[in-house]
Amino acid sequence: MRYLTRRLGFYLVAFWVSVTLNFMLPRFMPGDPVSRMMARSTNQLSSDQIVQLQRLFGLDDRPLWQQYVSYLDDMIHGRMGVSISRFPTPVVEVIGSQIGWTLLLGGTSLVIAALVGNLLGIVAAWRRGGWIDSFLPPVLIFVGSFPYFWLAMGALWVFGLSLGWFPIRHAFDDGLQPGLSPEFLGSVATHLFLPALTIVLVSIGGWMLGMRNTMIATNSEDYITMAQAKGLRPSRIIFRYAARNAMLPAVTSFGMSLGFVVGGALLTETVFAYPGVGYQLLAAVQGLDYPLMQGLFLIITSAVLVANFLVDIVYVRLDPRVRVS
Amino acid sequence: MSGSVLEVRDLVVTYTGDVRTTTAVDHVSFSIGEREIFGLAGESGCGKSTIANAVMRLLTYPARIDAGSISFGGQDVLGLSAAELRRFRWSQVAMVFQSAMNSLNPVLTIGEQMGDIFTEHTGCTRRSARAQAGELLDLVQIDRSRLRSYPHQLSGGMRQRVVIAMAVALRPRLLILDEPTTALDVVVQQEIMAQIAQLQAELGFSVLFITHDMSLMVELSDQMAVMYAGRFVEQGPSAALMHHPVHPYTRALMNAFPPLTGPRVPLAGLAEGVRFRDIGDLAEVAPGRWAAPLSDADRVRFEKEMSA
Amino acid sequence: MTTAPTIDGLRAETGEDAVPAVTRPAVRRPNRSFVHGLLTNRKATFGAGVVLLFIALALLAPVLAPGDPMRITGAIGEEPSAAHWLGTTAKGQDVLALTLHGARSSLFVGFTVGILATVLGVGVGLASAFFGKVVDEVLSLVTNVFLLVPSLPLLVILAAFLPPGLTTVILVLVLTGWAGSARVLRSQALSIKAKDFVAAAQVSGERPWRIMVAEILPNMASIVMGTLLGCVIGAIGAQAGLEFLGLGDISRVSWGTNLYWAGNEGALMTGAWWVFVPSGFAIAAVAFALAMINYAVDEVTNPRLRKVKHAGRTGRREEGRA
Amino acid sequence: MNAVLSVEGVSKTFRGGSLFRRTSVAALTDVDLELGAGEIVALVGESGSGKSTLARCIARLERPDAGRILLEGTPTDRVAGGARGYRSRVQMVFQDPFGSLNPVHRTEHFLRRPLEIHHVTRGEQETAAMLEELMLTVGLEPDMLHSYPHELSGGQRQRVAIARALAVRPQVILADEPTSMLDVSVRIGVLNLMRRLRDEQGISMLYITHDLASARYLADRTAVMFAGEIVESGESLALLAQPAHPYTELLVSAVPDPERAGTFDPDARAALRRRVLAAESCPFEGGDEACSATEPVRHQVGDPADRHWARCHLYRPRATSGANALTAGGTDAAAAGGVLGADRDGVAA
Amino acid sequence: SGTATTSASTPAADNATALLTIPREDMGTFTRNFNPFSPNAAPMTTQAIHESMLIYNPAAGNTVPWLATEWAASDDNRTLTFTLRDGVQWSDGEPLVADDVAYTFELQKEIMGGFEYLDSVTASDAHTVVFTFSRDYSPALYEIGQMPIVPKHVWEAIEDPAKATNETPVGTGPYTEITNFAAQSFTLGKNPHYWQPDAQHIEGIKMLAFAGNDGANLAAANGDVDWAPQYIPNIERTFISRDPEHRHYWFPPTGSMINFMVNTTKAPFNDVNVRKALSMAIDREQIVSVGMSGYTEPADCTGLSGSYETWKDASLQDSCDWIERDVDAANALLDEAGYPKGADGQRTLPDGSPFTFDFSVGSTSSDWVSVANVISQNLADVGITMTVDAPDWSAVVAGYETGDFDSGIVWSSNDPTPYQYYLNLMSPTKVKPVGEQTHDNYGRFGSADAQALLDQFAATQDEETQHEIVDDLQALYGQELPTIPLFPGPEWGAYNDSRFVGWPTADDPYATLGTRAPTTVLVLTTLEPR
Ligand SMILES: Nc1ncnc2c1ncn2[C@@H]1O[C@H](COP(=O)(O)OP(=O)(O)OP(=O)(O)O)[C@@H](O)[C@H]1O
Ligand SMILES: Nc1ncnc2c1ncn2[C@@H]1O[C@H](COP(=O)(O)OP(=O)(O)OP(=O)(O)O)[C@@H](O)[C@H]1O
Ligand SMILES: [Mg+2]
Ligand SMILES: [Mg+2]
Repeated sequence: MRYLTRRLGFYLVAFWVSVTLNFMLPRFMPGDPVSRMMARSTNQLSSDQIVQLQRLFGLDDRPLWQQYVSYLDDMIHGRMGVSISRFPTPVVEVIGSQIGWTLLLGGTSLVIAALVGNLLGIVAAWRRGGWIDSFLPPVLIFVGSFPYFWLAMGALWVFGLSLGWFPIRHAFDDGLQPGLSPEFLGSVATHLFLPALTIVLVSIGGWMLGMRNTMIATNSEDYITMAQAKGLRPSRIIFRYAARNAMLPAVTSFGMSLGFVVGGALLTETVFAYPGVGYQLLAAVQGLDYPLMQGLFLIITSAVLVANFLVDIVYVRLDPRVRVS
Repeated sequence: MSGSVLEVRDLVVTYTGDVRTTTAVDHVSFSIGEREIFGLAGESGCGKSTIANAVMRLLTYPARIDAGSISFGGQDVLGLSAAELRRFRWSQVAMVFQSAMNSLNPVLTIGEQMGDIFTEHTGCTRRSARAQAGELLDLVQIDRSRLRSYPHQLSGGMRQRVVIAMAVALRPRLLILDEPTTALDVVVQQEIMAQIAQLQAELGFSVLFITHDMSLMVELSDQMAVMYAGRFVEQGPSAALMHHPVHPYTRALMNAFPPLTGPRVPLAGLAEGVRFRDIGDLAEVAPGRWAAPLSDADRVRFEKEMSA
Repeated sequence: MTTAPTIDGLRAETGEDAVPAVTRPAVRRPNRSFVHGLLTNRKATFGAGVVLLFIALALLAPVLAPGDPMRITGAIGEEPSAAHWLGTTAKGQDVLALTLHGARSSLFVGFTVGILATVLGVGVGLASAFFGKVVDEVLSLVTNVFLLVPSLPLLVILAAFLPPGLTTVILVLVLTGWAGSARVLRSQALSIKAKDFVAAAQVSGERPWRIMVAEILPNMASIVMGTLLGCVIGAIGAQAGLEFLGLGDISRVSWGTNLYWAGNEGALMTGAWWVFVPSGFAIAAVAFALAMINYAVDEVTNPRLRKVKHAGRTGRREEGRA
Repeated sequence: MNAVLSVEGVSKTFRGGSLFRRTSVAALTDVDLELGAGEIVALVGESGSGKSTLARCIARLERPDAGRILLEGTPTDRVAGGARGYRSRVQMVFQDPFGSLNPVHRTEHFLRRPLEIHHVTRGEQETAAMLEELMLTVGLEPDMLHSYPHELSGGQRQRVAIARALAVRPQVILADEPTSMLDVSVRIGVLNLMRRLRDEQGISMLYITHDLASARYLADRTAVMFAGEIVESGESLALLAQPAHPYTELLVSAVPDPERAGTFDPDARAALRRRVLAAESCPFEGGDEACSATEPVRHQVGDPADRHWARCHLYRPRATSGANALTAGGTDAAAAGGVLGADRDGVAA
Repeated sequence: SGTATTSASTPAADNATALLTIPREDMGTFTRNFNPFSPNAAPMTTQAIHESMLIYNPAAGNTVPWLATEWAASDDNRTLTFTLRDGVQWSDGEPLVADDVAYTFELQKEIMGGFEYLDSVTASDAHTVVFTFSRDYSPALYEIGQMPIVPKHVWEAIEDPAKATNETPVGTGPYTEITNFAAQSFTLGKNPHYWQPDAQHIEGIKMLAFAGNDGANLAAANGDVDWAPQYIPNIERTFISRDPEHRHYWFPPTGSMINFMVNTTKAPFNDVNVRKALSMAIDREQIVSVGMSGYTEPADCTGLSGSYETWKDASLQDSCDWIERDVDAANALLDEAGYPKGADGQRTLPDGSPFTFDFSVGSTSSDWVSVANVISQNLADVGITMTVDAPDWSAVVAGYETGDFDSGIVWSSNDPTPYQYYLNLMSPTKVKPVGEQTHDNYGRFGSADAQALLDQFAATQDEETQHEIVDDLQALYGQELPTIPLFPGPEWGAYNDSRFVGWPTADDPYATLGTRAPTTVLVLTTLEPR
């Protein structure tokens, strides 16, 4: 428990640092959201309209420290304000409408990549020199070497456009009413396939190699030899003895990745026109939409911290040794 | 000695490396009788653990058994199929590893690890496996509540006792002890050895006891062999070896342990960098006493040394 | 074979071949064999070959494709031909020239970021491990915070807010990339610091900085190399990603901007694969080559990871029988 | 004999953890120890009893919390030349020859660096000669100067480590279990080397070990350490012949002895162990008046010439009470004793 | 995939119920905000839902009466009276009344400001609205006329109209009913009370969200959308060639004029000869073909875009010497003006410093970055070094606004009359000193002559007089060259008529093909299922 309290303390500090960073960054940028908006659209606004807009958006001209104090206050109370680039929609609503898709896409691909990757890693380590061990790693490394967006665009082009096997945009068929109907769920699944597949393809190699290497290290541990000597079944040795231990580093990276899922898959969202917070953040940054940017950053940071904290808790369950240290 | 439990004949084990291939065990033969404690001594890396692993058939790449036979109670160990091997292990031969500290899985409780043996070999329920594991702990005088402990919560001595308890779980006919106490304190070491002696008296298994501590070995074992660079250099009853070592290496070993009583006498041990080469096959020098003849070059050197 | 003086009664026989044939398997190999191991590793030589080839191409780009690569030298969207080996873009620029010149920026950014991030990581890791206490607490905190700060969003924010250009890209990538290596290097340095040879050097009277540089650092060679390669791969990919999103400096030529323009000009939709493929492949080739070297580094330092020659069908524990 | 090195009332507690969690291990409590010129003192005790910590304090690798360490009467931190000056006079040899030689350097580096740092030699020629001499002193071939540690055997490595310590011509060498990682057959050679160095160069040594037999073989005096305290000390032969403190007795009885093959009595050993541990865990409940004092006192044992003393609440002169006629302090269950003992020896594990 | 998949063989019945599918390339997601006063309202808010009194069609240069049937200015030019159409109903069944119009302007001034020249807006009866002006301002007709009108009875009840999201809008437009709303698409259904029910040929409109051109283009190429109002690279190949029979595009040059803008407060750009020389040095043909994929045409001497076709002085159009690329002339002019070329081919300013300057452009505008690169290459030919600096737009705009820049690229105003265009380009009233923020005249060129002409323009309603004034302004522009015109921005527009027919074309320019323009509603009410 002490261990966890300590971690918690660390996370609080980390949280503070990130939100402060998040506060500082946009404020050092030249320009303001309104001229930003102007630069991007051909709609001409007259000068007084611009001033009016600035007033409307509630752009702050108080001293920085006062802004900082009220920023922290808002942050603690979960008040995220109103988005500027989507004025007058509240930030919570903007994020709320996207985050589900982000979690779906990121979560699915992470879980699949981690699961399959780790399983492959286990198999490769167990059957050293087998075809999975000698053939897959270089292939996966090679696939993973391509720039992600490049692969994604290629996949979209080939499977979406040329072959027409998969939808080429969005999270479900346009016009469907979200709900639990099989039609909607099926549509969600088919739309998810290609984006998730590309993410899985580029990330699976890392999981596999990581697991393989720790498994190989674990396999030479004495307790594996002992388990072998005990005459245990291979499956039991692999999973109960070797994988249980080799899993520990993977759990940590899984936790990290899980947190980062909330950050969205910006490139995927862009290429597949998939909804999600990644694009939202980019748009917020480009539109100088501080409230939205800060809201997103807050959510992402919190998610990362919470995910890490969860991993700490899981870790304590999985590895009895950290309970004392 | 009534009939032998383990018969090892002309065993050759090699390790294939990147640049060279090491013969870790080179034409080694020995047998262990019922209820016998057979000691195996020798310097680090001479191949002791390799023999033990060969008997358990635990050798993996890059190790290869190149020649020889191992028969256990008349059964050809090297010919066992995977399934037979699983049944053979632990129920016939069990082993306490060199680093018992590390031979327990850190993320499973002692109870789970002990229980695994029963569920695997006797197919009993987890519940009864747990009960049997409890009995085993009684045997080595550890509180049953420790079944729920993880290895790191136990001291080195306790872990070692747990491993010993596990080793005798299925009442094997042969117990291999690979330096079971080197990592432990003298005091604990003594207790562990006492424990083993006691269990052997109760359960009547044979022991292959590996160590490089000659004092300990002579104190415990009936027969012993001294190994050097993959070869046996001397073999015979422990006391005889102790008092009348034949091979210079045995002599050096025996000479390496200062006594706790009597006057301080200078000891020599084995000089740094001294190597024996071309060790011949064992020859019977007296009834039940075997020793490897020195090669001519070695003899010349050592005799000169001794006379100097 | 030479004869050494008598020591403690027995005459020793020494010399190279007198070194015991049997030594503990767990002995750490020194650097020399690390380098040797790499040189003889097929993956490493392949990787190094490819990387060197690209570096050579990058350096020679002004010679191989003289002039401004952005210049319009051909017709619009020409297929590969003798005049334009890799065809032309939708603007009529020579794709080969763009790809060659693109290597300069991409490799420069990749290696600069890799080196800077690794140097920072090594510095922080070593300082943290060596000075311990408050220094360690503070540095670890900073490191961990940087690890937790979501890097892609930060990358996006920073890239958008700083004036574009290589410096910004490098700065941003270093800023978001050093922490991972610092953590790895710190734990490595900590474990090395706990070794007796560090205490022994202290007892010999070595100064702290010398212990760090001459005693600890050389032992981290492989892991430093590993993080370096990892950082380079990450940086090349991240730069391409940033530029693809238009967050880089699109008025400069690099593989990332080439792809950005390819997308922008609808290379895929017009079927102009020759615009889209070369830069993507170049990135993949370099990243793959670097990954292969990294793989080799792992294998060399950890012999267990090396290729197994005789694989058994029956399972991991394999019996060798004559 | 006047002391080269004296340790006076040194205590050391390790505080671990961070802001949120504090742990502390009392590794040394009020330790006194003297090392005479040209004397070899053995420090024995079970794992985790604080032997290495004491050596590291003396080597200034750790800073004691209390007490003083004097080199020829000067506190360590006031020795001329500062830390380097001190280190040119006090050197240390570590337990693990595999760990104490940096695998990336050649033998030459290990010997040359101390020479350079402490300006022992001037000029390349003198240095080269010195390197050779050092190698010969520890019984190694000078061509091994060009070998990497992994090319040497354990014993050879430990000799290099000793040569490194010798390079600065120290007055004191602290040897922390220098032979425990070596092959049995070469251990004795290293011990012999140490003795020779003492005889020929008059170097004082603190020899840390848990092998009583080797302590007896090498050391003039032996000090027994238990749970951070020195509980008994005296001339080696006398001390081992007639251990006064129950813990020493336990240690002695645990040493395997081929001479008593087959006479192993586990029950007697277990009883003894229980007694020691029980007593130690409850130092003020001995039931004896002598023990009501808050400070355990030193009792002199046997012939004063042996400088043999024991410090324990439970010590009683043999003459009056026979062989350690002590009652077990609190527990009688075998299991409990085992657990207790095991937990203690597990500290370092 | 999508329900909008089309092919030539789709039965007519399907087309009748099909939704007109339109992509929106600059919104990755939609938010349900149909507030016409909001700068971020969902697409179609001011096209399909809210209508204005009149519509100016830049493609043909005509004005279409819409909610108003007629309008008239008073003789003193200080009042403007609109007569509303009879029988127009809001989508909730309430009738459109003059009060709605008056209220709309009240709200507009309150929320967004502007219309500072309006003294009052009064509903003199249910169908007549009278606007009175505080000063002469003839362009007001279009500003007022194209204002989307909101229902007073609905908006009155809204507490903070500025922050309202107007989730179920009430409008007079043809498609006002939000039948489905999701973040990446929404559909608009027919207004049950539309005032021209026989113009509601199509069943409804479906908007699709895309985070960038690529996605939208893919959808267009794939035939998933009927209308593609975004930039499509190599449109012949990527779009048309997939179904040449049904796919067409029309890019009339009716957008804003795109100018190579120089900071006229700075040397050497304060020298008109330099501006002219720069203009002569650049190759507009190449700029148009490289930067704009040949989708538009080079600017002419009037500096007016295609939307002012009727205003252009034909005699002037090709008569100037600075519009065609002429490297020799440019060199000569520069030599003469005192910017000598050194031995290295690099020109210097009169003070001896090298003739180099920066060109600031937002990094996200890839087409303009290309333009900049071409300009840079062109200028190198006359010995001028121009460095393209492409940071984020906000940094660029910040520089423009405070006058802290050398040169850049901006679009001009594009209103129904050229008044605003010249006002922002040449009026001294719009010139702010360097360091002070301005939102319109970045180049900071001011001319008293121009101001005088502009004042005259504002004071007259007479079209002929206005044309004469604009002719003079064009001449003045040609002499002073306040900015360097590059090309008129094309209005992107491509369509797929396999499901819907009746699209505006060059032959029938009843509207442009824009989906964000006032004319969009004209298209929506013209299209019919095939
Ligand atoms: N996996 C391996 N690969 C290559 N060589 C090996 C391997 N394992 C052991 N060896 C070599 O085989 C020889 C015998 O090793 P073994 O472990 O049997 O020695 P040992 O007598 O048990 O030594 P110790 O007393 O140190 O345990 C040694 O020379 C060792 O270096
Ligand atoms: N750096 C440290 N931090 C915390 N505790 C420590 C540290 N070093 C030693 N200790 C603790 O101090 C006690 C004494 O350790 P020390 O290493 O001195 O024992 P030792 O007698 O040398 O044991 P061994 O025979 O195993 O070498 C142990 O309980 C150990 O766990
Ligand atoms: Mg072994
Ligand atoms: Mg120690």
